[in-house]
Amino acid sequence: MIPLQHFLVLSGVLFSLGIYGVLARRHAVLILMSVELMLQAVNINMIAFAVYFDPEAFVGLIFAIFIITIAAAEVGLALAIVLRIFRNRATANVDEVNIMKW
Amino acid sequence: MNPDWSLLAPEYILAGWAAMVISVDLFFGRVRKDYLAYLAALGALVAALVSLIYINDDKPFGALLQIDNYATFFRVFFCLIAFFTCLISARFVQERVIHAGEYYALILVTTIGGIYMAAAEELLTAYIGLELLSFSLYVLTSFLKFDLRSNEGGLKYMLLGAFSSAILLYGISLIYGVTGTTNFSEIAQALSGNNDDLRFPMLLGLVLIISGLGFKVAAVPFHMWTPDAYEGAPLPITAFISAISKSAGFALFLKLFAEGFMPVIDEWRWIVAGLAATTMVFGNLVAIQQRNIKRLLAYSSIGQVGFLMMGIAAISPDAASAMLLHLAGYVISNLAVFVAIIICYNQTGKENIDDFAGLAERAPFVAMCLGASLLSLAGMPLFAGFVTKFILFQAAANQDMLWLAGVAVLMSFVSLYYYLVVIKEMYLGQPEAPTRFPIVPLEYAALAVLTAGVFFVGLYPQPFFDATANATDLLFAGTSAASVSSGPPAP
Amino acid sequence: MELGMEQAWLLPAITGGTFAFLLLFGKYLPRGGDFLAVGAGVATFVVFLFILTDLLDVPRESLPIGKGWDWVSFEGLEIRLGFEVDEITIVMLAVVTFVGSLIVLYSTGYMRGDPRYGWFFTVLMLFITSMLTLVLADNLLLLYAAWEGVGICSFLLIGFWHERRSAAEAAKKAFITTRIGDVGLLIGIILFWRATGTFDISEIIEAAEHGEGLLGDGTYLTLATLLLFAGAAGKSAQFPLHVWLPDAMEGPTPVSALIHAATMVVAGVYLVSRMMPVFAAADPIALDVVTALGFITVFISAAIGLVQTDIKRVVAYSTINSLGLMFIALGSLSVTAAMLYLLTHGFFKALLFMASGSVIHATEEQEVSKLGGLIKKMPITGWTFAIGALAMAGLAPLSGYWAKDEILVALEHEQNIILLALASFSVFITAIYMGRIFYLAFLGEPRDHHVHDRAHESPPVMTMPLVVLTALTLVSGFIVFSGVGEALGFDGGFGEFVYFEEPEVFHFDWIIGIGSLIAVIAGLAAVPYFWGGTGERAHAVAQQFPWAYKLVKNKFYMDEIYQVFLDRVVFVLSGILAWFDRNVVNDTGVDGSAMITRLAGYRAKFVQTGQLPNYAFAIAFGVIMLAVIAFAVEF
Amino acid sequence: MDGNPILFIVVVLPTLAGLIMMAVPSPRYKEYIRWIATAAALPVCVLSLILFIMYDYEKSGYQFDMRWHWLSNVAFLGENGITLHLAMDGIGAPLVLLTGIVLLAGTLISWKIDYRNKDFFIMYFLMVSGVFGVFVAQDLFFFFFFYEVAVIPMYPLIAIWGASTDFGTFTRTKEYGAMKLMLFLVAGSVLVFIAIFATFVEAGLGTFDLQALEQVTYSEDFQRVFFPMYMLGFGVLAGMWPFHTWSPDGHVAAPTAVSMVHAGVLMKLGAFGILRVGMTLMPEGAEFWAPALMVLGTTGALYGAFSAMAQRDFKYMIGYSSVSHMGYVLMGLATLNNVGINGAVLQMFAHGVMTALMFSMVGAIYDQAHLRDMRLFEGLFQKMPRFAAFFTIAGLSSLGLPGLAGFVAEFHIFVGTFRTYPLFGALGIAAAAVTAAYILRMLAMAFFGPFNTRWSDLKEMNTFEMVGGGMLVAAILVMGMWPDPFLDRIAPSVLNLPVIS
Repeated sequence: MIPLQHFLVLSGVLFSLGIYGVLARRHAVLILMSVELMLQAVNINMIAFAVYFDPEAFVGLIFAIFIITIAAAEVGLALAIVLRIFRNRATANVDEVNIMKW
Repeated sequence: MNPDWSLLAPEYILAGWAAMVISVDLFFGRVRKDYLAYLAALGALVAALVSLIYINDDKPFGALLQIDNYATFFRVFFCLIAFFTCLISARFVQERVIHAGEYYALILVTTIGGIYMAAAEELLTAYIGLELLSFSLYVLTSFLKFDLRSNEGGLKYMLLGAFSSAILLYGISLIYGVTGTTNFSEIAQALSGNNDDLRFPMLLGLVLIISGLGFKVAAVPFHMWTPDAYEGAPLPITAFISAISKSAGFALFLKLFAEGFMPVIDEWRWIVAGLAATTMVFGNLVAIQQRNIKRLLAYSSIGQVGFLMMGIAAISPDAASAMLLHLAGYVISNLAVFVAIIICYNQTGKENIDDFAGLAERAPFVAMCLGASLLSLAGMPLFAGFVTKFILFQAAANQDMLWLAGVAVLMSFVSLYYYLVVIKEMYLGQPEAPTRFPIVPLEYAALAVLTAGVFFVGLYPQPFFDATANATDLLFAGTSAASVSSGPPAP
Repeated sequence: MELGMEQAWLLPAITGGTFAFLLLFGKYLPRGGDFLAVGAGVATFVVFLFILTDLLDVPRESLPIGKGWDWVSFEGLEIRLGFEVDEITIVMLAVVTFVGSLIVLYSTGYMRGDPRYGWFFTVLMLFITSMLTLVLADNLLLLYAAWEGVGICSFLLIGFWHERRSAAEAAKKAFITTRIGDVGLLIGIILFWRATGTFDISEIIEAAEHGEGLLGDGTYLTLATLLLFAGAAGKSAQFPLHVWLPDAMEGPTPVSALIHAATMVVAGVYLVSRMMPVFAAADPIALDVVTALGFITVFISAAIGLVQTDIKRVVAYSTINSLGLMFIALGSLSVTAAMLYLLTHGFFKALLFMASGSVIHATEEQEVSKLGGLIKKMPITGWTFAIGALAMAGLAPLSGYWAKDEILVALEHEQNIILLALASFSVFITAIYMGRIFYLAFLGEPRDHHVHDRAHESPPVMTMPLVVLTALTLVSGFIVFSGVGEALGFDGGFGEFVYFEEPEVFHFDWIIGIGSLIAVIAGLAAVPYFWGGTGERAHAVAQQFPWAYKLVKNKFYMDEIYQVFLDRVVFVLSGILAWFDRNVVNDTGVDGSAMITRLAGYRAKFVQTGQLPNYAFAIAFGVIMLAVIAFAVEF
Repeated sequence: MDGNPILFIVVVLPTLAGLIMMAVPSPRYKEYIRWIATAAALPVCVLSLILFIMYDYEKSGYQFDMRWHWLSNVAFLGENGITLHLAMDGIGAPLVLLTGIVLLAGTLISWKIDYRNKDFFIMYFLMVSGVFGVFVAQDLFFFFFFYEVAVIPMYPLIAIWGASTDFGTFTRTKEYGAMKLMLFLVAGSVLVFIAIFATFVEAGLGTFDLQALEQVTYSEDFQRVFFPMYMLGFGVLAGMWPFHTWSPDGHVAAPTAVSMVHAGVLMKLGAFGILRVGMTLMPEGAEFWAPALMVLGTTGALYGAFSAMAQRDFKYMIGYSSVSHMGYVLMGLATLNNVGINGAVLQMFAHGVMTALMFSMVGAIYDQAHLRDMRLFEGLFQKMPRFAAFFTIAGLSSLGLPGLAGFVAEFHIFVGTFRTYPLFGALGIAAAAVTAAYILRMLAMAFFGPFNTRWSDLKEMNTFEMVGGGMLVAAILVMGMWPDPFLDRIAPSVLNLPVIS
């Protein structure tokens, strides 16, 4: 069996990549994708923990399913808002969306 | 064992009422839009009344929710917030928003999310409640389709919310990994065992969870979305966010940390205390420089978050009930402020502080209520803020957090300045037009009720304090509460 | 009811009641209620006579006798409202009640027609009340209260014609200058209280004599004593606090006569006399200071008196001169001499003031350069003035001569010959300037005919007191003789009645007596020589020593020095403080801290860039910081 | 609620009057408002006098006790957690009387206020309620509650009805004065709040009741740390140097009645707080810090007097003289002996009435002349003799003339100070001499001298001002001549202070 550490490292890397994406990307959709990456990292964690520590109850698995569902909803919602922005301002670059500051 | 479905009656009512509001809007398109507001408000009120049935119950819903006084408190609390939000939205929505049905339905749905956050007994339910609340608020924030600010506020809120909930989830996953469970009390049991080798993931998990929840309650430096979302959102929604998002965040924060993480209190206490101090200092300082009333209130609410977080840093039955008391006082005052602002905004369409010049001439009653509520936020006596802050700070001081209480008092003093600036504009500024505002009975009534509440809490807080004390009674039952608090001292 | 020393409180009560009545209802009374004031004055004199009789009946050892009530009393502090009489008091009482009554009477003539006629008598009553309280007080605190009371009355009366800027300024100057002395007095009183726990004069004296407690500490006692003397020096216009008295002549003349000649200004002398045992118990330096200041005052005032041309001011300087002499006497432990001089001075100085007041009343002029030859027009005034002036100069057998003689004798006993010589020289100068002022005002040719034509004799209500006082000036000196004293019902001469430690039986010292008489006559003789005709000789002398003349003419520049001190030190200091307060404490300290807070907010708000990536970065940064804190706390 | 409700009535009556006024339609019935205000102030004043008289000084201690359990048996609060516990002792009695007198005088003098007079009186009465409350509150929470209730209305009162002044080299707007005053007073309370929290924790009784907290012996280190917080915190309100600048600027901006209450009564709250809370709870801390308090007090007395000498504006001069006189109060407190503290309490009353009188007189002239620069006035005695007489009496009391209130108080303070710190006593007396200098300068400048015909339109005070001022004059005279009734009440209560024994 693959040691738990491998999963954790993978998820940690994925999570960090996600964070990097959120920080580095300028396009709203790409940021959203990076967030998805972070959520997947969480899923990996959840499933790995569930399998290793909690084989009977599998709360982690259910959690993962919920996360996937919610992430999907989230993307839908976010895209709607991004679309609105794009419609109104012809850009989806987040650094150009800064009417409100200070 | 089948769960007792009857325990969720208020949520059914809210959800059903939301569906009804949408249907009414859909099928009776001609109906006046403000009727929808009253309808939704009625739903919230009914839910609040129904929630009262569960007073002094202590029943689990499966292993997911716990319907106890804590949940009941927040049910009533959130429903009333929704009630007032719906009421004060009436004119605003009628004049500036399309799709009124969805608007009110979303408010009701948000309330359900908030209630689940407060009632949750385990992390998954809490997370779902949190996302329910957040998603609805994202939509509501960007509800003004053609308003660039609304779009922008929604986008920022949404993206950052997603980012931070990912962080929160990662933290949850770590805690799950460390303890093997998501149930609060089981987490506590697992953590109270000696497990030194799991220190690192546990700490990381704690930090991530605090960060995620910190985002929800807008603690510095996770607060960045707050001013922009507040400014961008439709005014009643700003009021709603400031009230429900914070309260629900704190409901979860308090419950999770009191029930789940109590055994490792030494690990996170200083983190939260530091966060609290940073938050109150930053929020209040920046608020001084604001010119837009919504941004001002955003920063002032950040400052208030700092005070509330003291309650968590000084966690104990006393501090918890004091925190809820302050939360209630704060929300009432804040809602009153927003109602007054909405009344003005409906009249003038402006939201800068200088636009309030001469309000005392144009609408003396509104000015008086706004002044009273602002002073309440500043913590002046006769109003709610004084007694609630006093109790909260004292509770913190009781837990060896005198320094934090000191910072809080100082910052509370700083906050007085910017509230006074608003009052100064209202009473000393020259109105741009000498006309009086027309009296809108419903809005004035809402304002009067909330202001009366501000005075009531300020002058006779015993019933409120009893309620919050009852609500938090059971939180600490499972853990070794005695080790943290001395309880009420023997007379 | 037997009227005696125990009823001494009646004296201030009578005048105090009159004051209150006049204050409240005076304006509804005919003539502003002046008859009430006169009545009260006479009544006090009558009561005084009863008290005197009573005093003569009791053995000396039982003095002082009086009565008091608790005024303030709680654990830690007891203040009594007590009135008592002893032999020093009775002398003062004689002056106050007798001269006071005469002056009230005189004022009804002098003040006639003044728009604030009633107010004058009201304040006069308050003054007499305060003065009587001061004299009768059995404790230092009540004395201090009355002391300030007479001060404020003096302020009000000097500034009676407050429309005149100069009067207002003089009133202010008088009050503030004496107040400087009063700071010392109050500190001294409290120092005595600190040492003995009481304000009672007899008890303090006893404690000082036995050196009880802190008073056993010589330095402490001397310091406290000197501070008392500071108060006395302020009130009695001793150098360097004498500057207010000449200016005080801005007030109506009856005020000058009563307050600034007969009564208030001698309060300092009275205080020192009463506290003489304390002064004696203190380090000799205390009495040396008294003597030294007395001498300085005497010479300064005599020199200035020589060149003044305002008739009232000359009299004022002569008052300062006399006060100096009294302190010289006290410095030599001779209470007898001081009190005798005080008594006779009360008569002849009041006489001088009232006579010059009569002149001013008649001519509306007080510059001697415009007077002259008045004696023909105003014979009564002229002759009474002459007698007063001669008494002041010390011509035998007028009262002034005997009193001055006592002082010189005391000096000879206690001090050295140099001081005696100096004192005799001062007698000479006094004679010169007293002679001069009389000569210039009443003799010779009228200098201003306009004024001369206007002059007329004053009404009887004014001349009558002059005559009475003249009579007293003529005879009062004889009470030094045992025979006279016994005839009046006393134990003996004045020295056997009022004394410190040992009764002093009068015996005439021929050398001093004749010597001083020669000095007086020489001085008087010099007057026609220098000021006769147009006064060229005097001018010549002045031109011979221009710097000295200038110095004296400008009153030794004392006023200027004070003015510079005020302008350059006090006002500059207060200006600096006010500036400091506004700019440093307030604008920098207070507004500055507000500014820093606002600035912090201003800086911090730019964290909010409006850029979403920055927001996200903040969150990430926050997570990392929290993690760092968490691990730092943990490990 | 149990006990004697009379104190509660005194505290609440002014607010109640404010509520009644709220019901009067404002612009049309200004006259009614005035009458209601007077009708409310009069009974309150009479009640305060009755309280003063009825206070049984032979029994001494706290009297007219009243308790209402306000917040109890929740969280950390025990049986008496927070009670509306009102009681008055001999120290409070004269101060309550003072408040009553100043309230009535201020109401009468505000008779001519026309602009929004309803709002003015509502705020004014609210403030007075707070002041009364502080003097009788026996619960730390309510002490502070009332303290801030007294402070809040100051802002609108000054900012709306005040006056801005241009002094040539600098200006002071009413907004600035109001904001500074408000912030300063609340800033002072920051320290006090912290100290209260600490005291509650240290006592561990679960109650804020002062009389219960008094029974606790706090450790010496604790007292040394927290007494200065009380001292400085309350000191701000007492105009303690160097935290005094709010006071002159606030006065310059404030309307007459507010200046009267502010200088006359409000500043006393600070000194009263040091005495009632700081010194009562922490006698050892007080002992340790007394020299510092003495230095600050004496500095204030001298500094205030010298600063006053440089002022040309009536209100600035009185403002700084208040700083100076409050310095005496602090000196009296710092003596920690019976005589000095008695003197401090006496001085609170004496300064209260005389400064109120001075401000009311300045107001009387300012309302007509719209100027307060004393250089511009001359010979007012001829035009307005009564006005000038009142002003003079206040001034003479302030410079410590025997027979007037100021002397009695200052004398006690000096005597007390000499017992412990002779040098500072001497400095204090010197400050009194400086006071004489600037007061007389002012009198000579503005009231004496030839009459300046520029002011020939000025009228004598109106009846209301005369009655108001007359009451204050009477108070000055009574206390100056017959301080016994005051000392009878104050002295036993002072003797009970732990810091004395």
